[in-house]
Amino acid sequence: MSGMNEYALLLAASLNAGTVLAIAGLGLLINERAGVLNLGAEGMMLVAAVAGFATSVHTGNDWLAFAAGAGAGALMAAAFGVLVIWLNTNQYATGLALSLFGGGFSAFVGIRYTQEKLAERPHFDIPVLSDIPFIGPAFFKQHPMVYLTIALMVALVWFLYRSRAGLVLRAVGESPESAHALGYPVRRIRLLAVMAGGALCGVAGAYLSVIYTPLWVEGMTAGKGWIALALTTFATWRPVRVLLGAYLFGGVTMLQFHLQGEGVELPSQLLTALPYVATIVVLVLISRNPAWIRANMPASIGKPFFPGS
Amino acid sequence: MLKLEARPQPSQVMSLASPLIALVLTVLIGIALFALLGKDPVKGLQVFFVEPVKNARALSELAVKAVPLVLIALGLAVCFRSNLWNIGAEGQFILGAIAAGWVALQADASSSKWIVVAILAAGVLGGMAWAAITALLRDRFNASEILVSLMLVYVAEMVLSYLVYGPWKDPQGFNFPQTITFAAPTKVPRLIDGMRANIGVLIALGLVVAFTAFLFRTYRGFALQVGGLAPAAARYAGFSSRGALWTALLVSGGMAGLAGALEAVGPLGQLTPYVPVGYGFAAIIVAFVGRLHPVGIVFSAVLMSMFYIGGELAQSRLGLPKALTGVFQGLLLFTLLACDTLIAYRIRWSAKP
Amino acid sequence: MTAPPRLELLGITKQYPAVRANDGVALTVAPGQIHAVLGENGAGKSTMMKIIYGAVKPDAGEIRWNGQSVQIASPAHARALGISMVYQHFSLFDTLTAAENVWLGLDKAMSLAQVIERIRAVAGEYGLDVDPLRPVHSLSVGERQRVEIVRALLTNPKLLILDEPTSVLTPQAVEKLFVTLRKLSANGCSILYISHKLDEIRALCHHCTVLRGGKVTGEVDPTKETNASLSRLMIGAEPPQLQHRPAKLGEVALAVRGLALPKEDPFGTTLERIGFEVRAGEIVGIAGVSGNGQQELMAALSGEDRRAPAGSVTLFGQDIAQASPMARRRQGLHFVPEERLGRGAVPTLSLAHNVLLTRTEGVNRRTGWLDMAAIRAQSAELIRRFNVKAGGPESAAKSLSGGNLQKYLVGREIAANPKLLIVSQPTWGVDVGAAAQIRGELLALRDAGCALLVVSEELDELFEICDRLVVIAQGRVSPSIATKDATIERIGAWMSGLWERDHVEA
Amino acid sequence: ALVGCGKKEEAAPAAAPASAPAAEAPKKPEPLKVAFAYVGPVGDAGWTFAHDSARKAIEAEFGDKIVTSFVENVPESADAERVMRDLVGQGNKLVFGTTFGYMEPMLKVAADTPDVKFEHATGYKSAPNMRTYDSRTYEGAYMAGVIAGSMTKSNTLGVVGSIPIPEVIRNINSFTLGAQSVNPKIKTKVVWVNKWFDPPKEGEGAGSLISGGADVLFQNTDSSAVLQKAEEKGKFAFGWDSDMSKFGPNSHLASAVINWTPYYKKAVKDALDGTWATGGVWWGVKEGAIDVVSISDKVPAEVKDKVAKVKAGLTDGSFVIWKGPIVGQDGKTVLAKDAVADDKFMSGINFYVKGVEGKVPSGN
Ligand SMILES: Nc1ncnc2c1ncn2[C@@H]1O[C@H](COP(=O)(O)OP(=O)(O)OP(=O)(O)O)[C@@H](O)[C@H]1O
Ligand SMILES: Nc1ncnc2c1ncn2[C@@H]1O[C@H](COP(=O)(O)OP(=O)(O)OP(=O)(O)O)[C@@H](O)[C@H]1O
Ligand SMILES: [Mg+2]
Ligand SMILES: [Mg+2]
Repeated sequence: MSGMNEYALLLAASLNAGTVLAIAGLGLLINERAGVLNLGAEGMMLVAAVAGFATSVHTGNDWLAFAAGAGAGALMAAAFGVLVIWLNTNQYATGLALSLFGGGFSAFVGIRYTQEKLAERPHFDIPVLSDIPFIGPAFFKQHPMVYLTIALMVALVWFLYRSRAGLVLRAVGESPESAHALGYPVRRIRLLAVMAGGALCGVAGAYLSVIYTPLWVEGMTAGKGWIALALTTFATWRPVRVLLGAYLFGGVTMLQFHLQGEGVELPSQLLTALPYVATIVVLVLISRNPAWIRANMPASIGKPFFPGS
Repeated sequence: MLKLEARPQPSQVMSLASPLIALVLTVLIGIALFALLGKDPVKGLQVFFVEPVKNARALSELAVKAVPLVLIALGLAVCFRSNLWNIGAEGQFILGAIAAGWVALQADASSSKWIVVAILAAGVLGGMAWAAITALLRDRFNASEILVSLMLVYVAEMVLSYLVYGPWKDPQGFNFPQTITFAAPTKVPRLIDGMRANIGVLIALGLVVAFTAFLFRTYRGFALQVGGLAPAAARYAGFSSRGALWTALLVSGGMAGLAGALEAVGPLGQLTPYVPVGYGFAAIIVAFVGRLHPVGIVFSAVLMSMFYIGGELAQSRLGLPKALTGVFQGLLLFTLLACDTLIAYRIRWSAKP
Repeated sequence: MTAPPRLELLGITKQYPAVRANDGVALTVAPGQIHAVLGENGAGKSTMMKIIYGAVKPDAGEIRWNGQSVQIASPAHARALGISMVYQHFSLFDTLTAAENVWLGLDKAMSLAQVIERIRAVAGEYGLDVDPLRPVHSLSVGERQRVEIVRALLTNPKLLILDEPTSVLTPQAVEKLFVTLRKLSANGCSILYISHKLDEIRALCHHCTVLRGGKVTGEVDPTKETNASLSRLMIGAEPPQLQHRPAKLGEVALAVRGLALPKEDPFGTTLERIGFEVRAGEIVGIAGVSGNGQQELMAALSGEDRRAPAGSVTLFGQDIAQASPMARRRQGLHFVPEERLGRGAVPTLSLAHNVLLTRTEGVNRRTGWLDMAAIRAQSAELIRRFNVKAGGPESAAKSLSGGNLQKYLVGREIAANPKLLIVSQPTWGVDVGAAAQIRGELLALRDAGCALLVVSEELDELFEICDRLVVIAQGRVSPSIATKDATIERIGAWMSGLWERDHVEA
Repeated sequence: ALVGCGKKEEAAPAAAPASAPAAEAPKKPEPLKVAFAYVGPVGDAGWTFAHDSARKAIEAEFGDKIVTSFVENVPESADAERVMRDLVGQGNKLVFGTTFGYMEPMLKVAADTPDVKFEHATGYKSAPNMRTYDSRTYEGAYMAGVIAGSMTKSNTLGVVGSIPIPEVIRNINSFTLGAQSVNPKIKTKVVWVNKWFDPPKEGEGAGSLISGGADVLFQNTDSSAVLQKAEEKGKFAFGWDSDMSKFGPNSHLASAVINWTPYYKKAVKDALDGTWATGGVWWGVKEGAIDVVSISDKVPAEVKDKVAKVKAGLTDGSFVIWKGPIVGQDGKTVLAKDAVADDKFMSGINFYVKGVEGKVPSGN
């Protein structure tokens, strides 16, 4: 009996672990669709994590904490955006700078929160559904953010492929020159996309520190921002795949612990490295077909755009 | 409002002045920050800019910190100039230390002094081998080198961890995760007795000259950079992009590996799980602040090391938290990137929006 | 009182850092008028159009629309007024469908379904065949232009601006376009029509404004002018005449046989069974509408793409199908690509450094060491010999104007004394004087016994300098025809891929 | 983990307190400068936090007789030596290094500065002016085990292990032995995060143990993440190193704490009195270095009594945790009946006792 239940809980934990990555990944997908690559995800998530945590400490309201995280992420992204979009600085270097700065800055402002503890929060059960055997514990006892993330994915699919604004966003990422010629404010659109990406990375960071762990510790993202960046590539910039990839990664993370708990005879270091190795393997499998990548990749990604008028 | 206007010609003056402006801005922000934290800004600046260079021992310590940064950043400069984004130098550093450590473990008290050469060579090869994985996956499968090299950092940490907890553990070490202390002949010769700076300083300076010559005086170096500046032009000229990919990644991997080797048989003298301390990541900033130029890299590595050491000193002297170092480093890179805009663009005041 | 003109420009001035692109320009367009704007490269035509379309803000001057003074703030504003524009360089999005591309150019809150419906309606009315659901990258150049025009028409324009619309069309497609434009004009829509092609202007337009150096230098009725008189207005002189000597044919320099290459890029063209020859001492021209495999063929010949089947490309009998560009250059094959910045030259590097892309005289063969003094001297010599206007060998490549950089790059390859020179679009975007100089250099090279292969989309240019012509269409190459036996009509028909029917004598 | 060696070193002659004359010369003695090098941030709520609490305690105790300072986040790398040297250069005469990885650098610096006293936590090498100290954390683990064994319903306990060194393995075993002393059916599952301090990972590890059926968790990592995960999932867990009860109002059963204050007081006193001598100590419940605190009201009184009895036994020496018969995971006896493990045995524990599942990572 516990066997079944165990797998249900493993699934539930994988969904939860994947949620942090999914929110950030979906955010990064937005700005990459507009042609901007922001390697600063890790830094934005960290600053947002401390902002969210501090907000939760002071207000006790998780939703305000998410909003604070989103705000912090968007602000960091805006700084990045202004440098990259208006001052034409190198996107790679600026993103790296954002990561480094975010790591240091969050540690610095977070010092006084390292001992803090957040208020109690209720358990999240969806009535009736959570009582279904297996399915209930696997899917219906999650924090609302887990479901919101799925809703976000659906909304993003609708936005990108069904709405005119999404079409404009894709057009800007495809050919900023053409979009500019048609009179679209390319740089403003890109800035908005970058800020949206930052905001979602911020929500992901806040979720990490407020719900997932829930603690503030310096450097607590431990590479999650980078994995979220990897997700967009191996999802070939499709929202559904970002979500599935995130869950897959969450699953591998939890699976390695599960295997350890089951006493599998492999060096624990190997198991710890498993999620990273899995990322590489999936990345290789996806990237193998360059035509596929090129057909899906926003053509202007990483390239500067400087309107000549 | 302010408008950017492309300069017909990049400004020579600005390309020299921009790092200085960036540094001044960072210092100004630093002063504001110290004042905000209620610390004496003069004392704060002193801790960061004077104490780390105040005497021979301080300079030696500065060198210990700066040498790995210079070595790794030199390799990264070649990589970045070739438009390859190896951000996994940390992993290559670890593998260099592991390979060097393996050779060092073979030595005993009777080994020749020259084993150091074999150790350093092993470090270079170890770093290259790790970078070669990235190169291979990029070459064969088109997998993003940014992500692969980065993921391999985590894997490298686990490889090191596996070795020092397992097969390479010191049998006399009460099961602590460490190898034996390497035999005496493996020690990299020091420059001055009693100070930790070793011949790594000379190696690094020699390589600065070599890399300057390679990048700016050889056809190979020229070809690599064309690949970075204008890939289509490189294809047109017939400069192999695969060649550039492999060269750049192997060179940068080898340099990171060399740094790892020097660290393992230099100040450490054994392998522990704590070999990696983030040099591979810091070197990325060093490379950019040094404008991807070998000589600039020396300056920026020294500056970066002053920040690190100053950050430690600020704790025991001023009671400031360590995180300040990261804030400073990030700010410096930001302001530098922003100031670099002035090289290619000029700022104009335009009446119309 | 007659109705006010549709559009009136008064004293429009636009200063760029390096040039005054428009200098006190005046222009008047009547309703239903097809108004040509003529001028050499860089005369300021596109700038003026962008000002009308709200994409560029003038520094001074006034725009009147139907007699009312207006400030056109943006393309969206222009479209709202009833001004539409088809750009010189298309503003389409490759991965989006035709309908989505059109939708992006509309301001009204129309749904995509309605847009598709309207496209079909307009396409029917003006004979513009467009499948709204196809992704743009799968369309031919002519079809893409139709998408652009449909997009412009769906806004119900009162003024349609077409910037060099025919430079990418076959002569037949040009005819079809003219039919559409005349229909529009008859319906009261004014058209601003930019072109360098004097014949077209005389055939289509009611009125013509000539620009030179940003200033209006004349207004004429083109139907009453000759090509020579228009040319005088445009550049102040008639273009210099080229000297033609009879060809002294030598051995076969380049032989292409059974060259087939699957496309590498999903948006590219697959080459099929290509075969032709170029002999020493002759110039062979490749005509064709862009996007029919020229790029792919050039890459296979230059060595940038080395997947050609062994034996399919030979140079003086040697198989070079899979040789590197460097190996090909060592054997005497030099190539000038159509993109100057970014391919022919590295924009940020100095002219001297750019010599090194194809020339290795300044490189020590054994050590790979660069002799910068020698390289600078080499660069200075090129600048002198080919009359390049540049600051010197240390100037960055991107600081040169298009024509001057092209002279430098062609010069770089000519000075290497090639046995076979392949040139893609030798005078694209180059003004008449420089173009004549470059063409003269190419002919001189031919007379010296070099084999030349020239790819161009400008038929006039090919007719002017080539001894024989082949046509490339849909990745296939036609049999060759001696230039003296060819006519524009015939080559035009071949450009649509229809040479099987009449290749008898070729 | 130090002890086998410490014994040996005790034979070495105590170094003459070189600083004694300096301390006598001036009328008003200069305050003793005491410095601490920490491996983590002072706010980790675990290991470094516990050390820093003790630092504050001695500051309060000795007042203006001493001045303390610290450097946090000192990597166990080449940087450690520089930091030590700088602390010495700043005039500190008593320097504490609080992690194993400082052993080699401290030895080097100690050799060059004979007038400075070095105190190294958890290591096994010493010098005339460098001694080692550690605490018997396994005693806390055992007492936590007693509580865990009584509180589990599933008879499955879970441990989030940091890094597979003997100290941690010993703690896992002791925890299991404690649980088995009240409930022989106990099984213990272990996951390793390979980090001392990585809260998200610790939480993930805890989550996987819970989904694996464990209902009481224990950890040897430095944050409160495991406790908080248990809180979220409605399971039980313990605090470690410091009192973490506030992080799990419902889940917290007790905190096994280390109290470094008694030792730090002794060390400072030794240095002030000029009685400082090298050696090595391993303090536990008896010396007041280890305790179990904040036992939850949910724990029945009789279990609390049992814990109190264990504590009393450890204090007066009447009770020994590692006393045979103890059977290894594979069923072989590792400690014969009535045999008492000496410190050498203890520091070499690299096996699981019966009841712990899985395999010791890279054990040989
Ligand atoms: N954004 C810009 N910044 C600076 N200079 C510009 C810019 N756009 C155009 N120019 C310059 O203004 C002049 C006029 O350019 P314009 O594009 O209007 O010429 P054109 O008549 O359309 O030429 P073509 O026949 O080549 O299309 C040229 O010298 C050009 O280099
Ligand atoms: N977009 C641009 N931004 C900045 N400067 C430009 C731009 N385009 C052109 N220029 C500058 O304007 C000048 C004229 O360039 P352009 O290529 O239009 O010359 P041109 O008149 O067409 O000459 P040519 O006949 O030789 O092609 C050059 O110095 C060039 O550097
Ligand atoms: Mg021009
Ligand atoms: Mg134009």
